[in-house]
Amino acid sequence: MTSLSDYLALAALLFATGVAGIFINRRNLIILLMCLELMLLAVNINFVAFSHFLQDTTGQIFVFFILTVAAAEAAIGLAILVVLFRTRRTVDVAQLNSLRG
Amino acid sequence: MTLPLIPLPEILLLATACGVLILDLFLAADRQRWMVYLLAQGGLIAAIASVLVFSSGDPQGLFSGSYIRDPLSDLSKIFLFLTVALTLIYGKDYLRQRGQFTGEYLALTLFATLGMSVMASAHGFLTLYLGLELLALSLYTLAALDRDSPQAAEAAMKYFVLGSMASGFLLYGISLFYGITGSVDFGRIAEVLQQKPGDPVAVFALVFVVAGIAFKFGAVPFHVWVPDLYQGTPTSVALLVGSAPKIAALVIAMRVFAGALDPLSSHWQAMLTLIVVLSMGLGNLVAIAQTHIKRMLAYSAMSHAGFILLGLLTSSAEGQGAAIFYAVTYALTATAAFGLLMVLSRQGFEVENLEQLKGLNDRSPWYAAMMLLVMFSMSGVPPLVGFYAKLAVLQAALQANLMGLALIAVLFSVVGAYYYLRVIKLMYFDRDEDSKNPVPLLTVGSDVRLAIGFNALLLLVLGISPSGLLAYCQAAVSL
Amino acid sequence: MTFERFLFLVFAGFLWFAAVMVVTRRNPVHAVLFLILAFFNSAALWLLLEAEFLAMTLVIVYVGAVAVLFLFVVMMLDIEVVSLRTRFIGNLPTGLLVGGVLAGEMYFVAGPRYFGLSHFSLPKPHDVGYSNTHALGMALYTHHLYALEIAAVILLVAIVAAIALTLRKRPGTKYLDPSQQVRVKKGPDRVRLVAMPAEERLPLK
Amino acid sequence: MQAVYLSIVLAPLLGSLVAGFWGSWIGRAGAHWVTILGILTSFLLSLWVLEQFVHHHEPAFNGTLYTWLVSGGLQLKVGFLVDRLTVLMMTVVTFVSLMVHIYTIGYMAHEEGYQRFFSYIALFTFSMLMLVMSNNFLQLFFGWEAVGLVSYLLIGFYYQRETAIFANLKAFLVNRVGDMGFLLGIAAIALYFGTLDYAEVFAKAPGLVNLKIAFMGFDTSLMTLICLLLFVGAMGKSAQMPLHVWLPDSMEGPTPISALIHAATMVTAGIFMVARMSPLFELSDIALSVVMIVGASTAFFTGLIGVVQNDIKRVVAYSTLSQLGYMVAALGASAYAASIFHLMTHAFFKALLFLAAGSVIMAMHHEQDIRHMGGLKRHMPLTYWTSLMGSLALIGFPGFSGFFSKDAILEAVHHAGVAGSAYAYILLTLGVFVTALYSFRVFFLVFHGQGRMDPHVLEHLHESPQVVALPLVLLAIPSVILGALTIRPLLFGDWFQGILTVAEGHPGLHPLAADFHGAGTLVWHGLTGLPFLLAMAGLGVAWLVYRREPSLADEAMSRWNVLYRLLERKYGFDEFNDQFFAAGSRALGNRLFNVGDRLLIDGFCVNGSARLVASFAHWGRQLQTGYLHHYAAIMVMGVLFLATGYALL
Amino acid sequence: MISAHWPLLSLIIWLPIIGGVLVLASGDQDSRVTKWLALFIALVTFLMSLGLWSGFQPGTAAMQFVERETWVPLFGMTYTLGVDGIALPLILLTTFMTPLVVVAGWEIIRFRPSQYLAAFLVMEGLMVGVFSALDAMLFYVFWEAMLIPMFVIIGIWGGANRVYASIKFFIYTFLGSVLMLLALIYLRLHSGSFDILGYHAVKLGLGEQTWIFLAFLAAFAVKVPMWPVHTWLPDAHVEAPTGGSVILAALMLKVGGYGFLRFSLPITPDASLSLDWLIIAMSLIAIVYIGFVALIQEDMKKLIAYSSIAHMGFVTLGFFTVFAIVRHTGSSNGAVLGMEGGMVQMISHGFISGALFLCVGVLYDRLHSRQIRDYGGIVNVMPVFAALMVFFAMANAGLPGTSGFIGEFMVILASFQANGWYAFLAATTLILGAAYSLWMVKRVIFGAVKSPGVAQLSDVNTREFFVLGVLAVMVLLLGLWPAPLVQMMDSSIQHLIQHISASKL
Repeated sequence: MTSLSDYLALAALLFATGVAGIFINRRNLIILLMCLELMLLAVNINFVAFSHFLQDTTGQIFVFFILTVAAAEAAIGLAILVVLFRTRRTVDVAQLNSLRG
Repeated sequence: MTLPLIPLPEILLLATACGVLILDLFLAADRQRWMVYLLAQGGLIAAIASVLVFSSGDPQGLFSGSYIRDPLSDLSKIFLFLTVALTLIYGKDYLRQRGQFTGEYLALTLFATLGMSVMASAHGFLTLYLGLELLALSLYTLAALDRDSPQAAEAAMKYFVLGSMASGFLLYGISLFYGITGSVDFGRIAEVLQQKPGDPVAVFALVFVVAGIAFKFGAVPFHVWVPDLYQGTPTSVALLVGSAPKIAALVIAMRVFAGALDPLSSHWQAMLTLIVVLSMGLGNLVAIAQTHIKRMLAYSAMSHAGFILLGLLTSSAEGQGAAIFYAVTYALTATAAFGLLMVLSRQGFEVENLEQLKGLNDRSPWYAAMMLLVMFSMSGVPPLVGFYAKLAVLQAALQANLMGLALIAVLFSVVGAYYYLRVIKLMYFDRDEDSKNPVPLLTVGSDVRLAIGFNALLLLVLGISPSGLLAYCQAAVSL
Repeated sequence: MTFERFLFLVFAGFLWFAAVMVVTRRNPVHAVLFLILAFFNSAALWLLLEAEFLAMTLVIVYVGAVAVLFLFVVMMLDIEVVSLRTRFIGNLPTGLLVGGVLAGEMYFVAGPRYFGLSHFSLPKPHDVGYSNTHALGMALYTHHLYALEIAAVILLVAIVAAIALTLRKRPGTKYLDPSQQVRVKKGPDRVRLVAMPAEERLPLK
Repeated sequence: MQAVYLSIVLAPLLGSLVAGFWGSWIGRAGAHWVTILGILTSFLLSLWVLEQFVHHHEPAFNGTLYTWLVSGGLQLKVGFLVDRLTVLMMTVVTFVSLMVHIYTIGYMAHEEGYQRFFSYIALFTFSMLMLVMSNNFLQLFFGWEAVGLVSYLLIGFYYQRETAIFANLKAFLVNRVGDMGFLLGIAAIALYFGTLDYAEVFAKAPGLVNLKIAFMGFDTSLMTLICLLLFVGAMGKSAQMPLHVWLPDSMEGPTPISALIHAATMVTAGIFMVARMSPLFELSDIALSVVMIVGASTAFFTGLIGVVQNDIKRVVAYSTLSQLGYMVAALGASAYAASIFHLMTHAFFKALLFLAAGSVIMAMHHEQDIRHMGGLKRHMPLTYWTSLMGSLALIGFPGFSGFFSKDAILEAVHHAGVAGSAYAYILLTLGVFVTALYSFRVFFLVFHGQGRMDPHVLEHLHESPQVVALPLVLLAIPSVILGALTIRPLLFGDWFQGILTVAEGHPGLHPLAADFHGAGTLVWHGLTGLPFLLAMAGLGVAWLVYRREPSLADEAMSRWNVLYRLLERKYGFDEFNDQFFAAGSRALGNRLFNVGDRLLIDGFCVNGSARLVASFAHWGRQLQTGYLHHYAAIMVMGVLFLATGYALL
Repeated sequence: MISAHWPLLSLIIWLPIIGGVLVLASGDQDSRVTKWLALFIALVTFLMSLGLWSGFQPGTAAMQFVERETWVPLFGMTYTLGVDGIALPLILLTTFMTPLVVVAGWEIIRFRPSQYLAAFLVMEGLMVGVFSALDAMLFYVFWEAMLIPMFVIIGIWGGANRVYASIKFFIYTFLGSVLMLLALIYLRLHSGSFDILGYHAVKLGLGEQTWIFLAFLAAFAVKVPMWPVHTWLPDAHVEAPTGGSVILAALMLKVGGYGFLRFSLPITPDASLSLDWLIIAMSLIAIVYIGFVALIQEDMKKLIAYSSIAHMGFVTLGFFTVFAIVRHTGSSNGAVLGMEGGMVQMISHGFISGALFLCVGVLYDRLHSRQIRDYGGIVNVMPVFAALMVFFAMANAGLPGTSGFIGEFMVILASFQANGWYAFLAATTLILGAAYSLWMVKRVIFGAVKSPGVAQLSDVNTREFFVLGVLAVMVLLLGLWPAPLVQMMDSSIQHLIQHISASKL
């Protein structure tokens, strides 16, 4: 039987992977943006699982909105990425340190 | 009155934003931009008016309880809109000089305002999240709007990544709360949590919610985006990021912590304590080492966030009133500070390094005096309003027996006084020897000068007679 | 082990595998493709959780739009993969440690200790006539109307943002505007032929 | 009477103010006229008051002028106590002052700052009168300090001279050491008596005689403490060892003030004060003993220094020190009357000697070194004769006024019962020899023998003008005759009845009174007494060494080289003070400033904390690396920390 | 005749502040107008304060001229003003000194005279506010606001190292006052309002009192300043313009002393009792240690600044020996003497240090140096000035007949009642005070003309003579007849001592 905790554990693993990805990844901003998507996916799994086990639609509604927002977010993130690439000709995370201190 | 008209401020803002977008399409040239500008300002003023019209003492829920209108939301909306209106005034000439005074700028600012407004009225995690994201997405975009600036793009990118990460944390926390309470409504969550005191899952979820909200405040250790963003973006955007969202963030923090998560108060108090201490410490200390003025203001913002959260974590009505008073006055102060920076920036030339303020008193004593007021207000010297903000918070802290925190707060504010004084020192004590023939100041309209004067003097007036605003803030939270 | 359990393990395993690959790939194109794999597996898991509508939405919106958008950007920016092949191994231990600790803590809380079957028993499966979409629709357009409106605004912002940020009128670009072509009138707008000498005569020294 | 007393005090003040503030307006003559008029008024009124006391038995006046301050139950007032002691002092002070005023007209005739000088000496007279006429300790202290101030100003009168402005600073500071003790004494009185009024204090004193108190860790009798503290003040003002060092240096001032302030009046304020406090001093044998020993030591040892000095004024100054020592020793012997008597006679003959010395100095064009003088007898007969009278009075030649007073002192000390009286008697007796030696050494070197001055000076040698000569003559008269005239009432009569107290066990002047059969007899006895023989021996040695065989002086110098060097260096007091107190204070100040203020407080605490903050700031800045993955790491760490610390633990 | 119903205190506070803003607004186009306006305002304020004096009833310890308005009811803050015998002399001192400072800077300040004069006028109002506030927060607001004009005065018109000095000054004092702020808030939470007189009555445990006492100490000790938190003062003085130094020394230090009387002692009597050794030790160290330090200063202003610290040591010594006196003698008579001595010392020090700084200012305006070694033989070329300076130096050395004597005298007398050592150490000031004052006089005033620069100096002009002369008259007047001053404060001091003798435990 697949319990709620299984789903939650999976989500936790996925979330941690996404988070770890953000700071393991020092090469490519695009992959970084994908890591963010993974985090949100993990949260969504949480919500859907809860929704299922609680027999309550609110969780799914929430996921619906998260999906919407995440899509918008991805669009804006990629747009910023494009702007960044245009001005700096790179998406290397390690070169993104002109602002510091 | 008819209930559906309660969210009129949001409706007005949305309509105005859309109107701006549409009207902007039909504008032939940049010099007709004043029309959309006026439209935007009109929308904000109308929104303020609508808040005032519908304000009443009793809280009113709407949309199945996901929207709430209460004195707190009214108060915060008024000051949110006011701050944004000032932001628009200050940014107008500054951006126009840089060719960035576009319809999108105005529309996105209005959308951001709408987002804050939604936050202010949010009474459930869903609405809160959406409002937060509406604000955040608009701000990400605004930050990157200066498309030719590599710094702006970098700042926007960092802001975006970290912001998204923070909302990821927040969402994870929300999902756990949903899991244990089966609801995302604040009231329901509070009820359920009341039944499960000290639930470890709830406490764990709380960590993520705290992280997500602390990020909005720019509180340490979720502060990393603040200095880079302030430095990298145009001052107008830094102003928008640095002022009004603090109020909105405080409102959601109050609704979440003091409302929904009140049963966990001892836990979030403990967490906030750490965050408060770190914010005050790091913010005040590192600000000293800054040479870039906006970066300095960024670190100072952290320390102020620490004070706001200190008011909040007392979990008393006084403390919350103090926090909202602090947030409101800080927003006004920061607005004046950034506004002055914009006014002082010369044609094609940003005021960036502190050194550039040298000898300001010789060049323009009026602005120097205004900056003096702002700096003393930020450092909390009476009779400026910043003092009462600190006083209110400290008083609440002492009332809650948080002597240690209060002590740390005042000691760090002494440290903080140093870098504010440095600004005054540069303006008043130093002579500008380098520039024999300084670039003429940005030519700004009299409306800007008037607004700056009003804004800075307001700090003094509120400092001499803070009673009304204090009472208003206190009343807003006592319900 | 029931079949459902088997499916869960397969999809979950693939999901995590895909996620790890997303994180570790050097080539962003590969990463996007693994991301798509992750979305698919996730959608499958959601089907197991009786969230049919969302599963479909995930596939349509994410795989169909978002992932493709990623792919599009990766292609458009034409990033040199080789130059980015550095400084990976060094960060791995820290990343694994932090990620591991985070996952461990999350598992500690969200694991069977508080969310096992003893706490949350399996729900009864829905009736045949149950429509997940209908149920969501009912909730969405009644209780969550306000949220829906805001979501719409968010999408509007995304549109405005994407355009504002990326639409550029390069000053050097030459393009035709049919509306102006149509509007050309006789007279100054038209091409005129001007008589002029083919070569200018240079004065001889 | 109050109006009279007020006039006596205020007349010189008025003159001083007029000469001081409107000096340039009224001119030189105006200045000396207005001040002399003031002093003359005072003097004449004082004489009149004296006459009232002598012949009409005017009762003592004790009245309050105004209340200065009331605080904490302590009533501080300004008022006058005029009794026979006071009136004697008033007369002496105003007379000498008048003489000096007149003399100054001639002496300062060609000096800058003429008006200023008159203003100062008139102010001095005012202050001195306030001092002696006070009826309480506070006002006494006022006058005490005020005369010190004027002394300071007058020593530094030639402010361009480095030595003068060094001397005045030194004088003020050394006096301040005494004042500190004096003030503490007053504080003790205020505490235990609850009042500063003389009459009340004296009335309460016998009741407190057995009170033992702890002061600064010492258990002591209250009376001893008070008396010793007050006496410290007297030591400063009356230049007793070891606080005597300022007086020789004070000769940097113009000669008239050396006569007035540093010989006749101000320096005797300490004597006056102790005499006035006799009801207190009589209650403490220890204090009396200390007073006597200090006085006798001063009398002898400073006299010895006088023998080797070559500056004419300094010799006289050391002689003053020595004579003050006699007076103080007499106080210790409870012979207050003798002390006051000597004070009075000394005032006249010492003023005379100083003024005569001034006359010599004028003639010598401000040359003061006696080795460059000689044979002035021919040129300045009047100065010569008056000097001779002064010198004879000083060495106590029988018949001269100094004889009576000094003899009384010696006798009193001889009979005194307190500890140390034997020591004191020996020193004082030997002092007589020393006195004669240095007095006549100067006398012979200056007036007799060959002139050693340069020819230019020699050509212009002449007797001083009449304004200078007149005071010499007027002072010479009392120097000669006053002792014989007043010894009976002052020492053995009832003049000081009820003013100068002598306790039961103290012999004081009683043994002498028994033997007293009139001045004439005393002179007769004096001629056979040991002091006279010693004085004659001194005179003889002086004659032998400085008149007859000048080579002896050099021989003696080389034979007793150690002693000579010791005297030459004045026992090393000045070196010690310079090295230990002056340089030590500066070194301490430097150390406190550089180590305490700059290094520890400013450097370590203030700037150190600032540096600490700055280093924290820079360290904190390092956190903000600019790298997105570091930022992300910070945030995740934050979450992890909160989760671990607050949620899981 | 000024009516008793006038809000006289408010007028005295706000007239200079508003006047200062007017002066600021009048700008630097015509500096004559600015100066006369400033002088007029300062004089009117002084005249009004005389009205305060004439209407004052010395026989009672109660607050007089009380004004009470609501201000921030939410925090229990009221706009309450009032004076008693402790505050009145200090207010009079403030209003008296300000016109003199205005006159003293008449021709000297050429750089932005309007801002300069405005700063002083605002400062005056704020200081009167400090002395007359009966609401703790009102007090604090005035107290802190004072920092702003002073900071600006030092920073703009100061000498070479003015920035360091001004920031040090600000941070030092700010640090002290924020701790006080916490104490004030704490007290409010206990007493229910910010009413200072209410604070006096509130019961507190010894532990609480100790903390509150230390917090107050942090604020007041810095202002006084007491050793070891004194090092801002010499720096600030050296760098401040003459007028700034005068205000700083003559008036601003007094708010620290005032604070002890108004807050520390009456609010935390038991802590004061248990910690009086600390204050006494600090005071005595200030007197002796600082005396030695002053001795070796090469800079005239620094020397006077250090001497100020030493003299203020008498103030705190006088205030805090009360317990030891009562313990030792069993009567409060000596305590009254000591406390009144401290008060008198404050007033007198106001005149004397102000005058001495003005003297240095006179020299500085001519030769642009404050170094002692650059002077010498001033008396040859500036006889009138020399006379005045010698007079003030003597007053500084505590010569009887000048005001400098009274306070020291009273405090020494009082401290003798507590402990012989106290009196002995305090009395060393007779020597040290004379040593540093007169040694400076010797090197600066006396001697032969030191340099061509000195030879060209001209004597004081009428304006300078007037300012110094007025101060000289005050010093002398007070020295010869201090009874009215003491009488003015007597009831209040008696009452205060009665109050602090009763334990709050």
